[in-house]
Amino acid sequence: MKLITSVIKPFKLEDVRQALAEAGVQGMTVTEVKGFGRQKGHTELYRGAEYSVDFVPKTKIEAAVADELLDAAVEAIVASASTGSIGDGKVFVSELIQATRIRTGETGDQAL
Amino acid sequence: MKLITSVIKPFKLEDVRQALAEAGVQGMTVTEVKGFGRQKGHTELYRGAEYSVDFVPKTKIEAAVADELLDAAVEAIVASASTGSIGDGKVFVSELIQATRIRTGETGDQAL
Amino acid sequence: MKLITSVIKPFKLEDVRQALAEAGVQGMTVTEVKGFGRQKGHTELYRGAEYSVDFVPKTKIEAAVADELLDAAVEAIVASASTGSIGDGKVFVSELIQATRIRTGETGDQAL
Amino acid sequence: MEIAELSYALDTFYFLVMGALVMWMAAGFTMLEAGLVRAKNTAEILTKNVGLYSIACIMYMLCGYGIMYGDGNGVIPGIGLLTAADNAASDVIAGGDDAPYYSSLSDFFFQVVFVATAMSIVSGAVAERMKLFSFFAFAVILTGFIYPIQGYWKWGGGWLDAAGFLDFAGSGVVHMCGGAAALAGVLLLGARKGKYGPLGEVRAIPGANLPLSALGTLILWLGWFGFNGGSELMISNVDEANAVSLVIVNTNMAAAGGLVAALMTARLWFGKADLTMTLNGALAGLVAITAEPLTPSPLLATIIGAIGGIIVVFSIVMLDRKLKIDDPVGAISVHGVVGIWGLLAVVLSNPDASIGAQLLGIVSIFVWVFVTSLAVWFVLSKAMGIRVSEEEEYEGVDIGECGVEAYPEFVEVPE
Amino acid sequence: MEIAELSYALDTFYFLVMGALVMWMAAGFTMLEAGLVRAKNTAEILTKNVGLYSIACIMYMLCGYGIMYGDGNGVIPGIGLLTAADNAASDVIAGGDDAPYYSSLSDFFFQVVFVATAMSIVSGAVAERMKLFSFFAFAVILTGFIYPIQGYWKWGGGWLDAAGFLDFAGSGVVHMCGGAAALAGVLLLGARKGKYGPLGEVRAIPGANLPLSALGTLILWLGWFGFNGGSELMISNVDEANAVSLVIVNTNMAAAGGLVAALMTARLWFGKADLTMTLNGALAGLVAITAEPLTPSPLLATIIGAIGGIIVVFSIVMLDRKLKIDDPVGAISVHGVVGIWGLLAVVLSNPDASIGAQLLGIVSIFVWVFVTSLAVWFVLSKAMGIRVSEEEEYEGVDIGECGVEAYPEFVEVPE
Amino acid sequence: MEIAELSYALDTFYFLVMGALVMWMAAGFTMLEAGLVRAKNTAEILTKNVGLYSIACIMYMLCGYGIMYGDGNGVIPGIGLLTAADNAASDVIAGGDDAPYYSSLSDFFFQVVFVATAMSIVSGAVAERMKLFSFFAFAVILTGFIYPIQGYWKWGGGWLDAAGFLDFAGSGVVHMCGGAAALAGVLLLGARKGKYGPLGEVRAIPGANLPLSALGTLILWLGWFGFNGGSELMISNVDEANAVSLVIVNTNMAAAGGLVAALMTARLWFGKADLTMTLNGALAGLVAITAEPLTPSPLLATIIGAIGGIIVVFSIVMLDRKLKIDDPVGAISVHGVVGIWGLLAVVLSNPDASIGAQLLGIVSIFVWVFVTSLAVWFVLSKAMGIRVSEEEEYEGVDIGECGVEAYPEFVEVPE
Ligand SMILES: Nc1ncnc2c1ncn2[C@@H]1O[C@H](COP(=O)(O)OP(=O)(O)O)[C@@H](O)[C@H]1O
Ligand SMILES: Nc1ncnc2c1ncn2[C@@H]1O[C@H](COP(=O)(O)OP(=O)(O)O)[C@@H](O)[C@H]1O
Ligand SMILES: Nc1ncnc2c1ncn2[C@@H]1O[C@H](COP(=O)(O)OP(=O)(O)O)[C@@H](O)[C@H]1O
Repeated sequence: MKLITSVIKPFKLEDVRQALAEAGVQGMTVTEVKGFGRQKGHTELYRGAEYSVDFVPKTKIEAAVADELLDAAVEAIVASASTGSIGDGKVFVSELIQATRIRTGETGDQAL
Repeated sequence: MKLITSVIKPFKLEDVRQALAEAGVQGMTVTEVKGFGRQKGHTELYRGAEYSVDFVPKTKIEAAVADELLDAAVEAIVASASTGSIGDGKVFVSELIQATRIRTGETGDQAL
Repeated sequence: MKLITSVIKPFKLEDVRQALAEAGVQGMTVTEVKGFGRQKGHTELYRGAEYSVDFVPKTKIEAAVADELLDAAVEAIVASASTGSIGDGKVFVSELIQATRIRTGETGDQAL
Repeated sequence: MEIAELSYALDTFYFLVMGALVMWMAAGFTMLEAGLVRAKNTAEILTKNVGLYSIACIMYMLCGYGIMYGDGNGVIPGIGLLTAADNAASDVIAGGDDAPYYSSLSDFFFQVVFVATAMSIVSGAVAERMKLFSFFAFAVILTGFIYPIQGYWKWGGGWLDAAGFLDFAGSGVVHMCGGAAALAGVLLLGARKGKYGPLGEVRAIPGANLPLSALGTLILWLGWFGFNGGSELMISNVDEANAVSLVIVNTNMAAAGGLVAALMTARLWFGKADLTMTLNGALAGLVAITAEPLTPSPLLATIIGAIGGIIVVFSIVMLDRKLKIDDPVGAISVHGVVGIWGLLAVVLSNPDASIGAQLLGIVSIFVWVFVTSLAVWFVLSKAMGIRVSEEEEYEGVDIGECGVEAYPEFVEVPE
Repeated sequence: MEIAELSYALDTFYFLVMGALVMWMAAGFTMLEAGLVRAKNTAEILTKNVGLYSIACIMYMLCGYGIMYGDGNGVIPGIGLLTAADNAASDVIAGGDDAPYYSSLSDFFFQVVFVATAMSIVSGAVAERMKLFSFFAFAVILTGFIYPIQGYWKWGGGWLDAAGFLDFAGSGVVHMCGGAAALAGVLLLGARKGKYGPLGEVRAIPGANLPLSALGTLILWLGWFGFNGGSELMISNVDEANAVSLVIVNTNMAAAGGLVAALMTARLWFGKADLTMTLNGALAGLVAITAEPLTPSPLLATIIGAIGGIIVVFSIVMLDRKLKIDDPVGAISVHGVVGIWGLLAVVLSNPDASIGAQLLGIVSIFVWVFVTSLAVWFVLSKAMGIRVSEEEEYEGVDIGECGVEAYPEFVEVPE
Repeated sequence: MEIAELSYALDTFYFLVMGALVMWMAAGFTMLEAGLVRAKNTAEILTKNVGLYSIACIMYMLCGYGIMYGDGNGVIPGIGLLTAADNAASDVIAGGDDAPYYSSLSDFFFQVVFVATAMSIVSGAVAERMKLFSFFAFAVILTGFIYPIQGYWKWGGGWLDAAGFLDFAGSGVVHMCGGAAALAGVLLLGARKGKYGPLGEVRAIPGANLPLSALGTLILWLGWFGFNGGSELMISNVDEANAVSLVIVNTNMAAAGGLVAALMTARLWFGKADLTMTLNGALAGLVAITAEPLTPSPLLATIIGAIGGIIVVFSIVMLDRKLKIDDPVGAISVHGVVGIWGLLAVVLSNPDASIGAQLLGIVSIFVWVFVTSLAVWFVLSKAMGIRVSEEEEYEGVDIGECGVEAYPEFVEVPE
């Protein structure tokens, strides 16, 4: 099993979620995060003083998938999250040794 | 060392934390997340318009543990987080190459 | 590639971010988390009733780096995040199988 | 000391206190609307509300008051700047039918807060997507010209007054006026992005801070005692004092009736006691009784308000579901639709009212305000644009228009 | 013009202004309570507060006012619906000892906001776990019957008044009454889930939005000038004007004294200046002075308030730690316990007061309200249930009862 | 019935109503400041505001009022405790030039809320870093001594009054006084951690809850009708009634002018309509007109306010960027700098004013308040410290000083 961790623009969450579901991914966990990267934050004036927001709001999606689903899932994310502009985000993949569904105790691919 | 990442129902956090402590896990990091999976969100009416909350609030617990603690820790989570109803969550395990305690610079199992 | 996950004291974020940038890390993703560990929360009285805050606010930084950058990055974090007092946090490292930049589809070290 | 002077002082003081209560309604609208928009659009709606109140005061001083209460020929009004001149003590003491019985500057104060009320109605309906300065430009025209002209027709002693149209404190002149201007704006502006799905699904966009909306409603409720209570224009003898008391009692009862009726309607229809509808119900009760708070008994006032509370729930849902008119705070329903109900309800208790004159008033005011507003909104949309860019709408108008966030520490990611 | 008419107008106007200030207290309770509950229960407490105010107005119009000030035999009151009839000018001008000197509708207005106050006290104590419509059902009974009957005994000229019981503006009739009804409800309802641990540990459940609570307290402080200041019932001559001034000064001083005393008590006891206790201290000072704001000097008023402020901190902690009575906003302590102190403190400055008559009043009002309330709560708990399900309590009553969240963008996960 | 009694009653009632409006300004400052600080310092600023109001009331009763309006020799004032004694009806009826025409307790009530206003100004400027009890200690001295002494010089009939210095409602005696005390505190205290970077960069620290600040501004606007309107001190004849009306109209217009001017200044200078500057603009307009709201025409009042609104934006930015004086809410600019403008602007419309006397007043009040305040702050900093520890500042003074969080569920990690 693999764990796909991807960081995307927040307003793409709905699209990515749908694309992943179509690719056969049944569950995922989403976190609101702050991103630092090539895309820079913006600068505002508050009472005449500069006020720069360095980070950019991003959304992190974690999805555990069976090995055979990996490529389709990554492609689905890339396709649905891309806007072509800087800051679109990343997809990282790492190995999962084990997965358990708490409710039933099932393990392995059945747990996903 | 292994990294245990588990997603649970928020109101089980206290129980799981205690179970992990009893199993010998000394530290953990907790994040509020949104879950998508078999358990669905709810639908409300706001000013007569439908208002569906698709995601379900979940809590993610990350704990790095020494290899020999792994099984006990996973079992502790499953036992304490289970309510038997849909949406109880998952436990994922992955390999950790290295761990360092920032304060002392200790590494490996001592760092946990 | 490696994924460095570190948990630090929130007010050290700015320092760590700068240290990582100097070490050559170009991007990172930051999450506000709650920590449980040796450092304990504090206890307050609210209307005469005890009110203990068990967890400690922490900040989690995730950065994917090329293998040759790993050691420098970990050292940078440890050096910049350390205050010498309990609760300074941890640095965990795990293997990354794959990384993709959503905007361009680039993979591997170029994607970081 | 002259008793006429003391009476003049009492009526003036009454006017000033009632006016202060109406001014307080500006805070009510501000809080009501700030609670019903999303966090990312909150600083802008605050700016709009405090800005429009100020603009209304300045425009009404410069020309609005002169238009509304100056010398006109019944249809075309006069014009003039407000000065510091006031009644001479000798005229007051001399007495007689035309003798002034309260300070004319206190009258200005009471009137100016009314025009601000009318404009406040507009800001909620166009929230979360309109350009700030286009809105202010519209405020200049509405408060300086559109409102005072129809105000002159009725309260300035113009042709609508002569035609027997009755509107005690402004269900029509103030509330329906505001509702009509808002409707024109919303029609040109269109709905908020994401409000209606591609297949016509209606989506809810919940407000970010409901305690503010509840506070706003209670502020408006309090302020309305001044709005209606002050519109009796005199308190200095037994009959007038009784009249003001009845007006205030009826105003309170109508609000209570409207609130309970809307609460029950929402509960029965949606299964839950929707707080935002409940609050709109209280306001609907208040709007409904405003056209005639003096002749109904307290029980009838409660019923008039309750009917307003039922109407408003249906109106909000119909506008949203059937007509796809996107009004984030329900202003068009509360002030426009229920304003019409209030004007018609005058015939229930006031023997001097005729359904014909009421309809005449409704149609004339609506047509005048709607058509002129539509024209102004249209010119503005060509000249400077009235809607922010799609991207700015997604990011929130707070950053785009005001450069500040309303709650920088509470929310991080625009929803 | 007749001077009697002008005097009538002034007293009526005074009544209306004071009544408007008391109505404003509804917003005070709403904000105070909304700030002291958790985010997930905020929309419901708002709905409760605006709903109970409306219900109180309607019930008091339908029968409460008739019961309280109608024709009774001293114990059993009369009954009747409020009409629009008011005093004739000729009766006023005729003068004489029984001549009316202010509009009776203004009196209704002043009285109706008092009954709403009593009911507001209940909503805070039962917050975060009671079913919305059971609460409303109780509001119907309390405001329509329980409150007016004991109100009749004292202010309607009934037997308690005849017995020499003194209660200027309602430390007993309003505040202790509300506190007793709240206590009965809380006893039947039980504590919020998680408030007391399995081993009897007391856990804090902090309120979500303290600025609202501070605002609510300041609103109540302002409104109280009307509550006590209006209870003098007349202002139109030198002695009455002086009396109203002293009442308002003393009201203000007692609040200040209560606040400082509670702040210091919390600081010395807990080591920190607990804001919520400080706010409760101001309210305690206000409740304490309400039974007699006219005879103390400003210095004595400050001290009476300060003692109230100390009592309230101890009372809140004792109820919580020893009696395990879970009152999220401290209403039972502020209004009930300190109300008793206020009634006893009358003897400190008023030579007409006797400790016996005060105790008689305290016991009779408490027993009447507590017993009847307990009965009503009990019937309701059998008929429709008074407590929400455990799951709904965990998720928050906002979604369960109102279908909306108060702060949808600020908090995501129920605590 | 005597007409003199009725007139006495009306003037007393007018005083009480205006005083209640000024008391309401305490809520205005509380909300304004609570919105402009960070979430982690909000409970403490609330505690400060309700605490200082209470302390001001108690100190003014104990000695402040006696100092300000007692028997002095023009420079050195008298002293005395407030009692419950008031004017005798016979003195009122007897008439004559010196006959009392309103209750002296109503006068106390009106005056006491002024001293609280002056102290409120300080709390915002020293927010987010000052120790709570050091602040309270300062409040005792300012409200009991520093303020009343200079108040005596002008309003108590002392030497500044004799010198022809004009200050109708307190641009100097109240607002500049507060601004000067705040400046002294801020200079000793230093800037908030992180406000100025190591290379002198100016960093913004945005306020956490702007709707509260907008509400606070509107509360202050309403309360100011009492502040200025009540300072006419009489309403009971035609000329006085006209005067009060003009004062209130001008107060409203100046605020509107200030708001629009600040909005436009911020828009042109920063490119965005900064809401917080806009709100400060309204307050600047109010401060500017306070020294003389009776002689300008409404148009001139608007202009005086507008100039205040422009000044305040420049002043805030200059203090921040050039002088590195860290004032989180802009209090020193709004009340101090614009207070001076208001005092100078008196000569624009009042023929009795001279620029020399105005300058004399400005300098004397500033020097007196600034020097004594600096001394008191200095003694406090040595005796108990005035600044919290670095760590407490990072964690937020709410936990450190009050042991509670203002928004425990909305924010988790101090910024
Ligand atoms: N090396 C990295 N490790 C972890 N997260 C990263 C890394 N680089 C970028 N990110 C995340 O991806 C987001 C987008 O990256 P950015 O460099 O701004 O643009 P792009 O994705 O177009 O290259 C960042 O805001 C950050 O959250
Ligand atoms: N494949 C997955 N990858 C990551 N997280 C998942 C995955 N599947 C489920 N989850 C997380 O687990 C939670 C519970 O899953 P769900 O399918 O609703 O019920 P159950 O745990 O009973 O199978 C989800 O809300 C989500 O946060
Ligand atoms: N085993 C662990 N797995 C995951 N996170 C941990 C673990 N141990 C500690 N942490 C995180 O590191 C933070 C600091 O740890 P703590 O034990 O308090 O102090 P120190 O870092 O000085 O050892 C914790 O608050 C928690 O967020």
